[in-house]
Amino acid sequence: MVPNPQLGFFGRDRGGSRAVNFAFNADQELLRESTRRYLADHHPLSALRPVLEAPEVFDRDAWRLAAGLGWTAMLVPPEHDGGSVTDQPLVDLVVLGEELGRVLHPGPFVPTNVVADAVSRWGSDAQRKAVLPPLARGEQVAAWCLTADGSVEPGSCEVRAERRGDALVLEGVARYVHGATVADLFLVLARMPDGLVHVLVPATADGVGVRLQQCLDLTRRFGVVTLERVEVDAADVLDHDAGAVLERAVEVATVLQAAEAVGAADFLFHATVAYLQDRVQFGRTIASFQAIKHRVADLLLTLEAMRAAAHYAALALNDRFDDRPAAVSTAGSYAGDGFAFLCGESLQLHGGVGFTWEHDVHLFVRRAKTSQALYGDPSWHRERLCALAEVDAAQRDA
Amino acid sequence: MVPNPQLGFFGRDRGGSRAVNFAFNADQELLRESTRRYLADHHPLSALRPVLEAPEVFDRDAWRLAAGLGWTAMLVPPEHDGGSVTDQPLVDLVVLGEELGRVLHPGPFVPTNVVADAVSRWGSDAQRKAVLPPLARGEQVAAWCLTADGSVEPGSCEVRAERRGDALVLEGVARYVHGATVADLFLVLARMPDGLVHVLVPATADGVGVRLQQCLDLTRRFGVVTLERVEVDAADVLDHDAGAVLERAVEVATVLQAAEAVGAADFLFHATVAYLQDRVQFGRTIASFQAIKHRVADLLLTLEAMRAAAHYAALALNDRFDDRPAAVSTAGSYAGDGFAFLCGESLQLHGGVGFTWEHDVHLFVRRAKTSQALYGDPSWHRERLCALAEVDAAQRDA
Amino acid sequence: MDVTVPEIPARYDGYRAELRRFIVDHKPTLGWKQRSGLRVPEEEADVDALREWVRSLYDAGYRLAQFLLEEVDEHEQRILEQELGATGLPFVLGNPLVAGALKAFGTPEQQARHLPPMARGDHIWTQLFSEPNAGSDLASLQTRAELDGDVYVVHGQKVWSTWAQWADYGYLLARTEPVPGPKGITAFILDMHAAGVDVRPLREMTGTTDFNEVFLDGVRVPVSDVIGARGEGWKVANVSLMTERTNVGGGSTGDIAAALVGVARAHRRRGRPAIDDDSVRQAIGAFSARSRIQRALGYRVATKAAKGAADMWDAPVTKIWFSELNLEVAEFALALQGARGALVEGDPDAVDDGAWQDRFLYARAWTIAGGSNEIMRNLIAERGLGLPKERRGDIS
Amino acid sequence: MDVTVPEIPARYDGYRAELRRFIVDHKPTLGWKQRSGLRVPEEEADVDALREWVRSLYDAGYRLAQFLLEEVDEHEQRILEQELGATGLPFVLGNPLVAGALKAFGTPEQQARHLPPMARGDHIWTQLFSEPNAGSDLASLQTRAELDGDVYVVHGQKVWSTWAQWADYGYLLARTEPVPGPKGITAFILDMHAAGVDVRPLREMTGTTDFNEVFLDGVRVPVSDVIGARGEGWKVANVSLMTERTNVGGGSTGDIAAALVGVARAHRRRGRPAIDDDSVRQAIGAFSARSRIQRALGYRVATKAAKGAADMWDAPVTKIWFSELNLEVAEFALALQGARGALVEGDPDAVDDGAWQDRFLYARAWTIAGGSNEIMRNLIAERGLGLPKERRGDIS
Repeated sequence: MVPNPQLGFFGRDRGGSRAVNFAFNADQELLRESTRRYLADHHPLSALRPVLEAPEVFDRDAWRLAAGLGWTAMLVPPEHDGGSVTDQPLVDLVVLGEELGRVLHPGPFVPTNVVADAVSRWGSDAQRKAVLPPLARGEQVAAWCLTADGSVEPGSCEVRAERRGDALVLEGVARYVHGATVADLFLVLARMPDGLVHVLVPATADGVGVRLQQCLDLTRRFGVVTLERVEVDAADVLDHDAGAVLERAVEVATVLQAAEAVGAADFLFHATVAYLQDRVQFGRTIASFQAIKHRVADLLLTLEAMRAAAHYAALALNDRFDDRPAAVSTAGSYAGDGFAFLCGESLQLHGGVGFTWEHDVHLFVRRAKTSQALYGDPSWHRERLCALAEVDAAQRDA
Repeated sequence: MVPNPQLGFFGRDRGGSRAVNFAFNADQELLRESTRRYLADHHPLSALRPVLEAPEVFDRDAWRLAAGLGWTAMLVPPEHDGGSVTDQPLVDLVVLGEELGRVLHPGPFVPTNVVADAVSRWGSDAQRKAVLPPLARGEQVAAWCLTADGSVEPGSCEVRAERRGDALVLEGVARYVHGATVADLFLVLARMPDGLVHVLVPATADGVGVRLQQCLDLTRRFGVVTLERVEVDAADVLDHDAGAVLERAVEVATVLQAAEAVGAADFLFHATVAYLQDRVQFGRTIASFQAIKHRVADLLLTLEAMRAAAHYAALALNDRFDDRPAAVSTAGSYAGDGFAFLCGESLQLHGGVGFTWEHDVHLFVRRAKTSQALYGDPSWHRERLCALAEVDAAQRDA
Repeated sequence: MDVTVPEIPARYDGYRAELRRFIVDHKPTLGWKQRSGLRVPEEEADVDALREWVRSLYDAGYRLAQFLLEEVDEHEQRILEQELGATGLPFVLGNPLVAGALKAFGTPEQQARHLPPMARGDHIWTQLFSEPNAGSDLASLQTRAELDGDVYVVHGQKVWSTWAQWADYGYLLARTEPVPGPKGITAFILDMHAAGVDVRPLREMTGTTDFNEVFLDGVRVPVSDVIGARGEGWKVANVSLMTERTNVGGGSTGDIAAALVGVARAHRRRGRPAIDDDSVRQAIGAFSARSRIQRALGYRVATKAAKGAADMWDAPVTKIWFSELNLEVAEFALALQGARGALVEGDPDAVDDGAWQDRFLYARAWTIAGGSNEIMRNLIAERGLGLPKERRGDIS
Repeated sequence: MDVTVPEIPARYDGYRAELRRFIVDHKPTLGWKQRSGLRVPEEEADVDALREWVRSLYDAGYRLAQFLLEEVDEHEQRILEQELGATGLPFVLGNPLVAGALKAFGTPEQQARHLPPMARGDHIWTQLFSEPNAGSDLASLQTRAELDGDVYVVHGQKVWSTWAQWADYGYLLARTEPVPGPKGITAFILDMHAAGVDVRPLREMTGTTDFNEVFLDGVRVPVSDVIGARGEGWKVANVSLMTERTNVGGGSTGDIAAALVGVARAHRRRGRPAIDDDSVRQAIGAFSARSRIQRALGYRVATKAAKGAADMWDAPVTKIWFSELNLEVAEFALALQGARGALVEGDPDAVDDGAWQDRFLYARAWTIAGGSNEIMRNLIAERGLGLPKERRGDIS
């Protein structure tokens, strides 16, 4: 008994524990509370039921009202109508993401914030002035055209851009674009002869076509965006290294998606535990069966791990910690798989009732499976973690 | 309820089930019984206790007595003192392997049979006459010098052979050679300028050195065999395609090792269940806790799967089924991991008592971890299965 | 040890050729899309076309052994299964589990009255077993059948009844004695067209409607429609349940590895064909092993059954093995497809028109239904290995 | 949200430099091989050398907060932990869990009598908790302590006592009241040199001897050596047990991914460096994530504890997370090494002289000890989430 790794030969690596304050602050908790209340009143999961199979699930007016509370303003500077709750906008956004995740909110929270962030950081004055205020105020919606196969591999970018005088002509396709059908603005990754660029393309531009995709996820809408000889101004290009823009965008999206997964998983976990305590078989609640209890314990373990990973990633990304890339990919690899695991277990534990269309658990299953493939799937993040570990190993050897 | 895959749209692929007779026959069952009785009387696991840490664990006289009952004769033709119980010698050997596995028998059952098989199939008359009778009768022991890293990769063969007139000069090293310290004869994989060869090398040849390895497995002994300018007769080479010899040897070893794993796992499974039914905590046997019961169910599932895989592989190898390579690698990949999983779970379920040196469970854990790395580790077999699936896919497309 | 299927003698070539011609001539065209699992048509026209198809087979003498009392020619039966299986069409309508119950426990009259029309597709059957509060704990079912002269009057609610929306008869379990647990249960033949039977199709997470709720309100069942003896319904049902589990455990994953190779070739992972990724190859290798083990387990179980040496855990083991493998295969196939894995039936870019996605969603039918895998693990431990039983009740 | 460790001000540079010099001057040379986990020397000479080392630290003023009642300088304490941790030598001898119990429940005299010599290495402690029939079910312990005037007379048998073979004092749980369960338990300070104490070292599957059986035959313990009140031992012990689990959960796997990269580079898989195999890379990536999550979980748990918002499941969650990760890492490292993974300490070809193999074997100490992970899962579900408790007894 008592083999204590901390007092034995393992070095202890949380020597700073006395200085840890790894929790949301009071303002962020307030943000959580008010957001949860707002969503319960205006966007409960049940409100999506009638539109699950409708071509559109997004309500522009509702979005304007809600996003106006700051959902897409956190990463935008005050002079463009932005502003965050604390000086840790990405941490604030994680609070929002969790709450939106709990109700499987359909809105383009992730892509709009990704685009707002990119323009805030690297946009020209003109771009910032034109793009940011309506996004921050929720009046407009942005979508992110990444690749043709939904991966984050630059090699999968199938939009070509060519310069024609002051104009840029875009041709190609991007798929799995969340919010494509309602977006006012696209941030498009495109390939020029000399490298990648990010271009801002208004949805109204000639030659832009959008086709709704039939998706496993019934609570979001994705689309294929086709660009046929779409002409934009050369000034619509983001003037910054495309690799850096892409990395940042993927990292922001990963963290926000992880937050959404944590929120959804938290909701589903507690709903599942409540069901188990309610459902009686063999004259007992099924929560009283030890095999079920141990699986519930494993779900809590999964949830706690997802939460720790997502929160640390947000902090590391916001505060630019040295271990930021690894922290983000920890969340990206674990949260996606953890969420899917938890949903599958919840479905199984619900038994027959969970298998019905009317029960909500499949909406979570569908969301989880879809999210797993977006913004760098877990295997992409694990590969990144391994590459980072190689760097660590090299430094250790040096 | 009742979604029946057999009656739905899945084709049913065991259409021959009415003709299946997938069980050992009466002679093989008799062999099992007599072997089990013999081992219980002469080779109980407890007999190994005093020599667990001794440099040698093998008793040559005991081996001669026991192997003389046919343990190494099954793959040898009758004219060389061999003979099997049925016309399915590899199936007979699986019965033996399982029984030897139950007691974690230290003897070089696998390598001696591999060498006997290779010489029986591809040896010259002279080789067969010289080698087979003493092996079959248990008077001599053979070991198999495969590679320098214990893998089955030809690229890891570090014994070089050069022709000098009628002689062959061998130089190099092979490691993880089971029975090296007691072998009378080595089958050595060696690299000639024009390809691989298999050479029979007497342990007494000048320049042959053996060093005992310190191994996790306490119930077998492995050694490093060094060959320093060892000169053998060119007639000691097996005159057959070395790739085919190697493949056959790996397949025979894989099946026999899988059988040993099945036997050991079967013993440990039942011992574990008995312990759980005996041990009382919280006023109940721990076997009465449902979380434990479900884990026991998973162990049975693992055991049944290991058994089905090993038996089918033996049959497929013996009867030269079309799916022989995949059948063998199914056993090779699953039995190794399954055995290790079962041992780990058994250890955990035994709690503190299983952690003691005096309890036998660690002997199984050690055996399993060691076997996992030999004769093609599970990842090697999985890669082989994938390559075979690619061939299937190509045929299906054609 | 032998798993060789005896060769079908050449003299059966004619039988096979004739059957093939027959199939070409009679195979119906359906509006219904074929999906994984035992699925149910949504349109009456498709049901009628399927009835016609099954009837034509029966009338032409192509009859399934499971509905026949007489011995059949083994080779003809195998050819029949092979060729009909290859059509991808169902050749049994509804849930035929009652056939085994009638053969084992039914009266000669019941057999004569029900087996041929079932075989002919004239009678479609459903099962009326599960209830909203009796799923895993089937023995606690509450549907009552009260004797009133020479009829039983049935009140209650059933769920998870496959094909009930098209069924003519139901294989019903109801409580005839006012005692809790298995002792009071009786098995019945129920006329689904009788007064008081109300079928409400249930839509599943797959988006399809393969199951139903059935409300029974004063349905009158003649005493002659009891299967076996009054109060012996649990025995009757358990034979059927074990058959069902064995059937699920016999589900095919035969060429799953090759199918996954196909998916892996068609998709890229980190800039290369996924089939070149070792982690993908390792996973395909592992699935190949598991699907081959499934077949070998089937050989073992079939042999043991034939020798009368079956273990109580055989059916649960194969049921768990198949259903978890099937689920994980689907999950892996979706992961291989990357974002495309999120596209379903109807999207032009979906892989195989969403068949993998349907397989993923429907996979839970097999891990949950027919006794959930949790119940299977209990059965293995308690009834198979004799470990102490869970208590009923007492813990809230 | 903040996990920044406040920088140590420059004025402490002198303290650190001095400490480093001190370490160079006083670090003992041991015959004892360093292995994973809290291991115990086999030779008395090593124990003496370690005592000397701890004593010299104490006497020089390098003292650990866990043994002190007064406030300490936080920066000095961190430097102390960092620099002493880097030596790889233990700076606490035996099992110091009793320190927390004495601080929380001990009398001022007990604290004064025991804390300083424990800190100084003069007193080595062991714990006398588990019994052969009270492992997971610790509350069922049977060792009796019967009051006889002003001493308790103790009879019983303990097991899994770390360092007991070298210990001067034992932290004992024994039953003072003839009632079953936790109510009758009292915590004691036991003089290990007293008459009637018989220590028998227990060899573990690792081949090392890190635990002991302790037989207590009429050992006399003064009433003044009760910790806390009579009959409150369960409360005292539970604080210690939770500390222990938190400690295990705080075990370091910090640079595990880099270490695995090292192993993967040094070994080949199917003819290539293993690090080039995607399945290896995926596994290393996953281990990296899990070890980073372990650290983040530690931050969360520490923050919650500091805010008085700890959940009952915090310690069990981190204990499970660490111990299962640690085990799987070791298994994976062995697999990476191929056949070489089977070589242990003493073989010239063993990787890192068998450190990974020792880690693999010893890993079970953490999945089993300190409350097995099965008990941890019970605690999470029952005490953490409020699910119904397992019954004691009644099921055989």
